[in-house]
Amino acid sequence: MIGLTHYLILAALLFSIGLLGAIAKRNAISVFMGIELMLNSVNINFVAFNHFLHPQFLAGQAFAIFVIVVAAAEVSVGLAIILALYRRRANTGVDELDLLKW
Amino acid sequence: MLGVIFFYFFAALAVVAAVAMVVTRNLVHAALFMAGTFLLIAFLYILMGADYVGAVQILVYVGAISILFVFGIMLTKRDRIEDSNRFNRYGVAATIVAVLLFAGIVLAVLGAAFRTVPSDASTSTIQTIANLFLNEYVLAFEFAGILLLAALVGAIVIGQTHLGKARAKPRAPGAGIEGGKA
Amino acid sequence: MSTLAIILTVAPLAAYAVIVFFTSRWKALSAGIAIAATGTSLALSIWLLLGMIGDPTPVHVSMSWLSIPHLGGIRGLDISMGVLVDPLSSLMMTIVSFVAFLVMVYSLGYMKGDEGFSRYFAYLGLFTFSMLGLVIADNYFQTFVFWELVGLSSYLLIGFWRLKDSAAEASKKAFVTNRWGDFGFLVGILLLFTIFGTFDFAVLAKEIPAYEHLGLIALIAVLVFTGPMGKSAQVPFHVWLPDAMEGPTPVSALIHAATMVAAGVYLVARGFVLFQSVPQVMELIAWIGGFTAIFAALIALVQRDIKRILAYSTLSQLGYMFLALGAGSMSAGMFHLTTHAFFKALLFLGAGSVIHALHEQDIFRMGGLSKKMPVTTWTFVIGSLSLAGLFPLAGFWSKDEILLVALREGQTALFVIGLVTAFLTAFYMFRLIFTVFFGEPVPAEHGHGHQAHESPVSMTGPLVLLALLSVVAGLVGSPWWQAWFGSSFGSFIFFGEPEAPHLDLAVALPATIVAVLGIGIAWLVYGKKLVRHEALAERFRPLHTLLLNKFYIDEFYALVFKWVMMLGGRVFDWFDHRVIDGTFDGLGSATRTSGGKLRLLQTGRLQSYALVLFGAVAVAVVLVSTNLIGGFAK
Amino acid sequence: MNGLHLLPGIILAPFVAALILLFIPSTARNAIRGLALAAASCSLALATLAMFTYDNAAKGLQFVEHVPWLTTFGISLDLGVDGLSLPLVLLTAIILFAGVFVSWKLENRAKEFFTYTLLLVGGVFGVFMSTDLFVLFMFIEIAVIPKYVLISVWGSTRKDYAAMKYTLYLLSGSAIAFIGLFAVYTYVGSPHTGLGYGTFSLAELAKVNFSPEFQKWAFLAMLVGFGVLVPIFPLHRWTPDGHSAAPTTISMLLAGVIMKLGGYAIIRVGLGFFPMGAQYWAPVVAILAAINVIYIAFVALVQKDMKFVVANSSISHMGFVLLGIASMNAVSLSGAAAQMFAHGIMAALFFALVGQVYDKAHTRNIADFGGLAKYMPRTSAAFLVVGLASLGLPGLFNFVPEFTVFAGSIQRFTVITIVSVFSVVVTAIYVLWVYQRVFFGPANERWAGLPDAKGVELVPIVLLGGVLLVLGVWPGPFMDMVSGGIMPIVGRIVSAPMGGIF
Repeated sequence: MIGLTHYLILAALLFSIGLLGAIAKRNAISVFMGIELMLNSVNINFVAFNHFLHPQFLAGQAFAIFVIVVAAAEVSVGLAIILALYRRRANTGVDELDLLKW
Repeated sequence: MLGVIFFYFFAALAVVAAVAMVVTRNLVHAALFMAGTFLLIAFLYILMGADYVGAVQILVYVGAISILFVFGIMLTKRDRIEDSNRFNRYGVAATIVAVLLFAGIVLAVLGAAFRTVPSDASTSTIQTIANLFLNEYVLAFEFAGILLLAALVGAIVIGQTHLGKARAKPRAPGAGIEGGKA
Repeated sequence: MSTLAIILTVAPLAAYAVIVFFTSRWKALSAGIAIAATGTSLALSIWLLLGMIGDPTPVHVSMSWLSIPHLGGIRGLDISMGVLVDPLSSLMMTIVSFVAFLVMVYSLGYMKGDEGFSRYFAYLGLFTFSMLGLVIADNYFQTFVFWELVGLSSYLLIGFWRLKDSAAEASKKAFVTNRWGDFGFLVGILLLFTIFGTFDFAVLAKEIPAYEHLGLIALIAVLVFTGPMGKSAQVPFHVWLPDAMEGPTPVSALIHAATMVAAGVYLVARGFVLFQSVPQVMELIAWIGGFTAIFAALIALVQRDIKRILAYSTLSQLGYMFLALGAGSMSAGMFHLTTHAFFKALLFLGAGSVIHALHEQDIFRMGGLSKKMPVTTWTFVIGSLSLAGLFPLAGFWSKDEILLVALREGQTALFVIGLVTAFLTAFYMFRLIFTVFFGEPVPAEHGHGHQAHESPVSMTGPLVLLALLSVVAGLVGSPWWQAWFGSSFGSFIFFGEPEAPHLDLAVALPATIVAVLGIGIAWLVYGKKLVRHEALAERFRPLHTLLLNKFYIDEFYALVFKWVMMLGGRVFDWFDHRVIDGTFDGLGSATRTSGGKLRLLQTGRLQSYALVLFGAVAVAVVLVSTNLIGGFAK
Repeated sequence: MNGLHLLPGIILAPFVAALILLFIPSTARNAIRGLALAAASCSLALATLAMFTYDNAAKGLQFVEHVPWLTTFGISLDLGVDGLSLPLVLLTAIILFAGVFVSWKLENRAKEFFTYTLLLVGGVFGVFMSTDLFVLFMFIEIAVIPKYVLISVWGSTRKDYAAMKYTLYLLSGSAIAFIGLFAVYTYVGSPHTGLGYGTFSLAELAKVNFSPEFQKWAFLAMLVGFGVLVPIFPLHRWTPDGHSAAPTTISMLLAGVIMKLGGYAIIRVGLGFFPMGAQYWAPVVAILAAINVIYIAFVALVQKDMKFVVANSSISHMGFVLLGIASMNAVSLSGAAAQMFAHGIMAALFFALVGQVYDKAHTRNIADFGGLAKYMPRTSAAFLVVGLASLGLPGLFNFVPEFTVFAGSIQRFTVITIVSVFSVVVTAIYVLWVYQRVFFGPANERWAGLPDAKGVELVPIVLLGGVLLVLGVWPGPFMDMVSGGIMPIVGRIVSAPMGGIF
């Protein structure tokens, strides 16, 4: 039978993959994709915990929905930032954005 | 039994799609794999009885966000799209960190004893969630709305074309301290 | 009686305050105030002295000045300020106010026209106050307080001509040298307090003889004695006194001949029980006195500056007094102090008269003054004879007494030293007299003979008065006085048993002979000029040089000061700047440097931060989940 | 108990004046300094009144005020003074008053200057008056911080370095003292060891029996933390630079009161609550005190700048306070407490005079001077008075506490005390040497035009010099008050078991 552990491990795997994408990709959009994946894996956890530990009370699902809302907002603003950045520097490479160093 | 098969099927596909999203060198492909992953995750939600969350997942992530990403890619990338999604210098280190983190979480999860409660996944959750949103979480709900509005306005303002141009204009001499630094 | 003592002490202070704050603009008025105040002191102290002669019971009052209760096993501090009028203090305050009064009168003439005239009289008032306060003190603490104030007035007066480098230097030297002595004095009275819990002379006089740890008492006695050694300029603290002659001459007469330098003698007499309880300490005092006596007399032989000769003579005579005290006779020491105060003040004032006339201090650029300044000359001669100890002048009786004591106590070596010193004293005084007052006047282009004139009455008056006293003051300590009145100096001021004076020919005869011999040789060399003194100097060149340079002790001290004190300062300063500052500044720059290096971690690249962040999270998760540092897993 | 509410008046006067100053245009110089003077006068008048209305027979805390503040943490704005703190309050008021006159002619940003100065002084008042440990600490910080600005804006000679050095030293000290503070709070709050509820009230803390081991470390924290303020060797190096760089008024406050905060806090908190810990560290403190006294006196001997001499002499003199603290008996502690007052007055006057010379001659290099007594007789006389006070001449107040400290400490640390007494010689040498080279000797024509002290410049001289003289002649009542304030602390020490490191 599929239990909580399966879902948690799956979420962990997706989270790690998303993390790899967020850290190790050059393109800002790609970094964003990684972050979205991480958010999604968290959502899996929310739903899974909700489903397996407190099926009567759907707080976990509600939170997942909130996360989705926030993620949507974040993506819209983030992509706008990337666009603005691109206009200024004609590039979307994250590793060249180091004005805040030292 | 069917649930088990479905789970492994969707989970495996989701992992494969996720890995493909990270490793592919084409940004457009990555976006497609991402959409796929989101879709598979939506199925998993439904598998857990979270039908409403799954629906929202499909609507928002697969429908809206993925499209936004594709637009973003189209609006920014001008050179060769086949080589648009490369790893940076942290590839190896990030892999190690990711594996380590995964291992740690797996260890933690396996070491934990959860007191699971059996449940039937057949009933609809929409009504319960609606009650939650309009009663207990009404404040958060409203704030979420405001946040969305703010994000909308923010995205429009940031994304305006003339904003970038205005900032790019040279400043009047001696008009400020950052002027000389940038 | 105690009220009178307080009034007579405070009067000069009042004069000081009035002059400094109100009348310094009007010179004559300021001088008048000071003289009036001191005159009051003089009159009252004579009144007290007469009262004491009539009824020698000590009068002692005191009031609490500062008190801190004791708690736990520690002594509380209880300091009182008091007045002790007894024969010793009444005599001393008479001497002080008398000489101070005469010096002030004399200064009217001597300091005429000086721009600091009012300031001068103010300082004299301050000095007189401090000295009288020291005299009436009934405890060591009070003594120390006024001891320091006396040092201050001395500092101010030596440095009176403060724009002169040498005067400024001399005043500082005097104060600092005295401080070395005071350091010992202070530690001594602190230890006394630790043991006995009081500073009071009367209480200590009862308790010290009963105290069993003689070694500790000896230590304290020696420490306390360093105070008198400094103030009375005994070897090795003698270096300041000759330099102190930079002050106005009347000041030298008052402070550095008659009164302040005698304060050391007075203190030893006051605290006699402390010293007397340890024979070894008495021995030490006697030997220090004896050594200083002959040591200073030797230096005086070759000095050319008239005031310096007198200064070394003062040192020598102070040595005599300590010799007497150390030999165990308080009477003899105090007696010599008294007579010395008169004739040495006389000599200094006489020298001042000469300096006033000639504006010159080198005796070999003077000569033949006897015609032009008869009063000065003859009073000076009387003073010198008294100092040389010629019968029946004052100096004879007191010096005789000291030699007698030395012999009686079996200190033959000290007796011989005393005799030799007496010879040297006679010689150097008459060397001075024959050179300055007799012989032919030095030609005008070298000296100032043509300007020489007798000083005004305000100056000669005190000279005559002092000369008179230099002749007769010794009588109070003579066997004759004892015979006439049934009592004498020794039965008025004594420690233990009253001492009756007697004339021992075995002492008086040799003493007179060596004095006459000294005068004679001086006459042969400097009066008759049988031998040219330059030739003598040439003959004994190394010795002469050594003496002329005062045994090089000043140079030695200067060297020690430079190499020990200043070097110490420099080393510590270096330590402060290099080691301590170096350490803390080093910490600072280490922080700064490491910060400078560490900030390179701030690459500005978001992903490197994320990498480190999640790396840390991953490690933490692994650690927690494997229970490596404790966690929830079973 | 006294019904007069004097303390809030004393402490609020500078704070309120600082607040009002913010609303005065910076061009209104007369209004600015008039207001500062009014605040200073108000504090001085009230402090003097408190001094004379303090019931010396009843002793103990008087003029008590209680305002609950952060009751959750057991913190309240408790004010009160006893024989230990009241003289220091008066000292602060006197120096502020004199300091306002010293800066009377200041033109450069006078408004900000007086604002910061008043803020600082208000903090100092707070330290001396508060009977709540937390508030006491808080006021120390209030007093310390404005000084950074005051030195770095209005200072001279390496002012940036000095300001930074001062601030870092003092804040490091505070950090260490704060560790002690929180340790105490935790200890008291624990039901096993303390009262079971957290409090900072000094009266409540006095009920707690701190264990010997705890006392040992708590006292060390207080000693090191507040020792920086005193300053204690080897944490003293901020002093010469800080004093020399600060403008005159600030040097006066720095040497006059800021250094006293350390001594006061060590006595009040360190000795008051951790007598056993103090006993344990006493030999160390005594040795450091002797080093302070002698070592720094030697350092002062070779300084070339007048202000450095005076600054070093301040460290040397504060060594007597430490010696008194180390000896821990009624006599030595009364001496230490009185020495803080005496040295405060003396150092303030010293700096005021050096400042006068510097303002006119624009140099403090000793070698440049000579014969100033001819042109500045009043300044020179005042300089002599304060110099003599510094070398411990009887008749001026400084002698009394020094002697008292010696009389107390020689009963416990005989050899160390004797070594410290030797400073009377070294101090005499450097003070008189400086005096001789600056004021005596052939008059240097270069200074012929220098005006003598007159007008407002005489105020600090007369006020501070007068205090030194009056108390020097008649110290009895003052010392009674101080020893009355010390006695409860000594009582706690006496009832604690004896024993030191050695």
